[in-house]
Amino acid sequence: MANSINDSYQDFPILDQKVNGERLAYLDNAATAQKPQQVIDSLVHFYEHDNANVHRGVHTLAERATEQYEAARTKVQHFINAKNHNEIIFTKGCTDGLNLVAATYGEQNIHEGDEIVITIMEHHSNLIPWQQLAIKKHATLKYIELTPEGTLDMEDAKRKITDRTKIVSVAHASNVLGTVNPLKELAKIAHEHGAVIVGDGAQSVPHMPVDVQDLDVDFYAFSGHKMMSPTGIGVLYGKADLLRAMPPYQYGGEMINTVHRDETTFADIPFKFEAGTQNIAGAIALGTAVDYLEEIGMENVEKKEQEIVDYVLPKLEALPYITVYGPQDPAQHTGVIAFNMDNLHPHDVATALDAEGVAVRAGHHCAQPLMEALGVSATTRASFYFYNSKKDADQLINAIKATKEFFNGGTI
Amino acid sequence: MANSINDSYQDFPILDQKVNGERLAYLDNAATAQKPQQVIDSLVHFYEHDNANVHRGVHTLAERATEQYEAARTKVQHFINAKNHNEIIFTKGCTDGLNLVAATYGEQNIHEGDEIVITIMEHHSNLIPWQQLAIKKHATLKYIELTPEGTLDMEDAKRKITDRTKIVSVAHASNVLGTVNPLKELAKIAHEHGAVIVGDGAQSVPHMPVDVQDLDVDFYAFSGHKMMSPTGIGVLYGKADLLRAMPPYQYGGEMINTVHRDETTFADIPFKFEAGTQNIAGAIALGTAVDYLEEIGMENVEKKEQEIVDYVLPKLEALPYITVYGPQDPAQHTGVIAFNMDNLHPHDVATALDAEGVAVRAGHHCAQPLMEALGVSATTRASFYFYNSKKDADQLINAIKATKEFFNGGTI
Amino acid sequence: MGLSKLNGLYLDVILDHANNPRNKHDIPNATSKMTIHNPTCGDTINVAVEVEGDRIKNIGYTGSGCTISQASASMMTEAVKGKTTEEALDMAKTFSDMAIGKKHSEDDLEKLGDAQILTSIMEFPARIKCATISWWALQRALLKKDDEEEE
Amino acid sequence: MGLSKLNGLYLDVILDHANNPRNKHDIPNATSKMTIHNPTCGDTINVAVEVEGDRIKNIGYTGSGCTISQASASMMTEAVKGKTTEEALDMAKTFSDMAIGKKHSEDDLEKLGDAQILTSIMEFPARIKCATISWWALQRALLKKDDEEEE
Ligand SMILES: Cc1ncc(COP(=O)(O)O)c(C=O)c1O
Ligand SMILES: Cc1ncc(COP(=O)(O)O)c(C=O)c1O
Repeated sequence: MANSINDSYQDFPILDQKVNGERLAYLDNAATAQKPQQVIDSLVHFYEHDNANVHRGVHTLAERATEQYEAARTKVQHFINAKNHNEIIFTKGCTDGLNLVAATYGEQNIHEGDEIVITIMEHHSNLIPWQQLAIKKHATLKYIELTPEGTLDMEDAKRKITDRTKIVSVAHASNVLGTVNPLKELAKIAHEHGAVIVGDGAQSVPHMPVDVQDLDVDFYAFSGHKMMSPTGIGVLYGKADLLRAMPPYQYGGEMINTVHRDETTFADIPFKFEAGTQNIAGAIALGTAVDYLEEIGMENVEKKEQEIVDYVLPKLEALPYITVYGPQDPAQHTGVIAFNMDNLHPHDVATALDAEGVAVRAGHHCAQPLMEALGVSATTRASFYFYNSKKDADQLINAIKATKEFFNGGTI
Repeated sequence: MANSINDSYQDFPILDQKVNGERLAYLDNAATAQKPQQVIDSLVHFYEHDNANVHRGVHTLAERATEQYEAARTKVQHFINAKNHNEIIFTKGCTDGLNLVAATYGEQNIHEGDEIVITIMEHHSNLIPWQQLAIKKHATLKYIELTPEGTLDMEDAKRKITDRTKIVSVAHASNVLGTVNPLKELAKIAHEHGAVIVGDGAQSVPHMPVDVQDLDVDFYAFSGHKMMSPTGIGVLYGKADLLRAMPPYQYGGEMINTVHRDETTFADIPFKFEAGTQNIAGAIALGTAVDYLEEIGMENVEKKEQEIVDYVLPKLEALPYITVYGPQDPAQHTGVIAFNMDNLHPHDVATALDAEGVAVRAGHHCAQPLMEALGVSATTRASFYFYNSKKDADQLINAIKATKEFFNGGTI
Repeated sequence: MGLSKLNGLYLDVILDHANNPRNKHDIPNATSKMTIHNPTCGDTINVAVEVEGDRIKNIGYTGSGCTISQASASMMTEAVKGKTTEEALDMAKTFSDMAIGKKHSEDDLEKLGDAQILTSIMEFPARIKCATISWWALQRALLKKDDEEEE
Repeated sequence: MGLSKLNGLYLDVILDHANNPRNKHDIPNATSKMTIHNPTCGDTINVAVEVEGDRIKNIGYTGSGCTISQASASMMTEAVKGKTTEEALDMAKTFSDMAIGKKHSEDDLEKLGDAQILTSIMEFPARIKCATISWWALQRALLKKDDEEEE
């Protein structure tokens, strides 16, 4: 492992390459994070020494695999401070976890006339499941709106969450605006009205200390791949009593107690929600990523990202042709920065930045209702992780200036 | 790659180890297969050079990742001879794919009084989804029974599949009995009655040539991890017109066309069924496993496994204290062999074999109704793959003999 | 390399079409319309054609999008106006074939007029969709059955 | 190593209990019963206890399973018969703690009687469940509330 957080980029082999002849500045971390050597090695080690299916096996490899898989569960438990390891369900990713809650808890508890409250800044993965559930159940879907500063309007939250509200589901951190939502406060409001609260941790768990007991969320979902783990693994946290009362989501191997021709009894949590062969190696490698993050310390990850934002955001805002969305104050801004350049289309901006080695994303970022609310059809988004440096920030700023110059001939 | 199928074990680093001081004979391939160096390298290469999220990205890494991900889809398409690449949906595994069909096509098309027909040899993953659907919809679940020889009773199939039948779902190959079911014939019968047929390919796709158009199945699901790919990736094949008519399974990023506050339109297939970030590296590595299998040739895989069965099954059947389940004729038997040893419990057998370096599985193999039909509570199962050899077979036979001797003191 | 790589993409003629789009307006007497979304970026293109006999008498497009999609739409409308629907469909096929890397004869390419210049898009795989979306909308508009829903 | 590794597991006393199980029968006057499935293997264990005052007057088990689970159930019934429920729960805790690797005092272990020999199971992690399932059933039977469903 690197000596300090400032040379942590050395742990990431992919960062040491040129694209289009230029040094790679990977600033698409909100889409997916890169993987340190340790995580890659963890996968390789598993497949070269211990690969077997878990739980069902008596033989040595099966036992090793089972032990490592369950150890990963315990690591995740401690990482987000869940009360019990059986509250940690391995999923395919954040989307899978949110759909699980909507299709089980939601299906069971939402009835005609009930309300589901989300925010206008939700990612489609935390929006469409609730929207479709509301349509199906003749329930009402309500959106908490933004303040003019681009943060969540908590006054509006208090108006929207009522005694008819059964579920509140909110992104802990926005994947566009760079805001962190007051999830603990929202949980309190939701609970006062007898609703449960679901946290979408996709953009928070990788970037800041998260304590699900302190937040007092009922469910909390996130993805491994955004926190340096392999693709295809994620986590759903749920309070044990809620999980126990829910029907299973998928049916298959491992999640049963007994199966007869016409009836099945289901296993206890977490297994009830882990039907079929899981992403075993992915879960184990997620455990390795958790080890890596804990070694650095989540406070340090957060601090390092804040330093970069403090450095780059004012530079960006100083460019007269740049509009930054979300809070303008660096202290209120995570490493996710969405912006537009005059009337140049974000796709053209991203192609130009890529030519300069800078990887950013352009589009609606799976948040079309938010785009509508912001009055744009798309934005360019640069998103930083702790292994990025001021050098990456400088490269972004310089590439933006060069892009401006390149397109100056056209007035697009 | 190894020179011939007979030294293919050299491609599998995990096989070169001792457990409990003995050479490892890995005979738990029906649970999960081992991974060749090529597949492991494919994962490492992706994470060290090309890792990015797919589709949404304009930058170079995103483009590379997208291209490789879609190339993997095309490889799978050709591997099972689907008509179009958009009929290949990446899933988490076979269980995920079967649940998808039950929760979308099943949910939409099964009504009170309808019949769903499965077989008594189904894995829980192809049993409980249909059982629970039938319970929910007040439909009838019917089981096709076995012949005394341990094969599917086709006369019974013709009786059970009627004009009320809407869905027939059948394992292409059994994970316990080692039988291959006449899926093409069953598809014909199902279609004559206006039903769709779902094939569970978990134990067939890794082991024999499969042509979904020739079989004329409507849906077909299988897992990557049983065919040497990483855990957490699988495939659902579906005929395009059926897939198009089905509602989505999960909601989230990537599977949409437009999203508004109160309404969403969905993308075309296959994306409609791939919500959220998929197991990108897993899919790409599955493509590599397909390359590997095609290089060997599926006919050769099948032939090699048949050779091992021809060799080991008679030896096993010759032991007076061994009962083999399923067909006794090697020609009718895949590389999956379930057996019991007198009144020694399978768990004790598996522990003893493990002490001799032989990895087998003991239990109900996620097929409790089949166990009930066979009149046992559990069996021991040895399952071979093409990289196994007669040496592994000999080690199994010798370990069984030693186990018999070891427990001879007890009369258990 | 850097931005110089882009010189082959953002050619003067492309920038000209993007800045001064041709036929960017609705068609009052349209016989067929098609709206297509590019879900990658949220962009939308609406193509409206007025077919008389077997000939495209008038064509226009509206919508928003990047330089490439706007320029491509503009070039497309110029290229097919006055052509028979069959000719237009051939051109659309040539264009989308090129976009997936299939080769076509010089003759076929010539027929595309200005639009052939967008074959430079092949170097930028992530942007191919931007260039093809308007041709795709044209194709769908011309092939649309009367009872088909607009997307 | 091979099968010799198993000598520490399949000790004579264990094989004896498996072959000649003690208390393997139903209890007519049971005050509490509990059935537990081991979903790994499909095995089932039913434990029935007759508690009088605070003491386990009688205990029996039925069900099928492997050598280890049968021997463990047999040893468990011998170990707790005549003990107070509190003592029995303590013993169950000692046993299941050991199974997850927690240490206990020599004194605690002594109390388990024959059953302590099954601590050799720690070397065979895949079989720990087989050894603990009957202790777990005992625990659940003793702690069961009257209205709780049998599993
Ligand atoms: C016949 C059969 N069907 C379905 C499955 C389920 O596969 P998975 O656990 O990979 O989802 C298996 C494997 O266990 C199987 O053998
Ligand atoms: C806020 C937020 N929620 C949910 C998701 C969905 O995550 P995944 O695509 O890994 O399922 C994302 C990532 O795209 C996100 O940024």
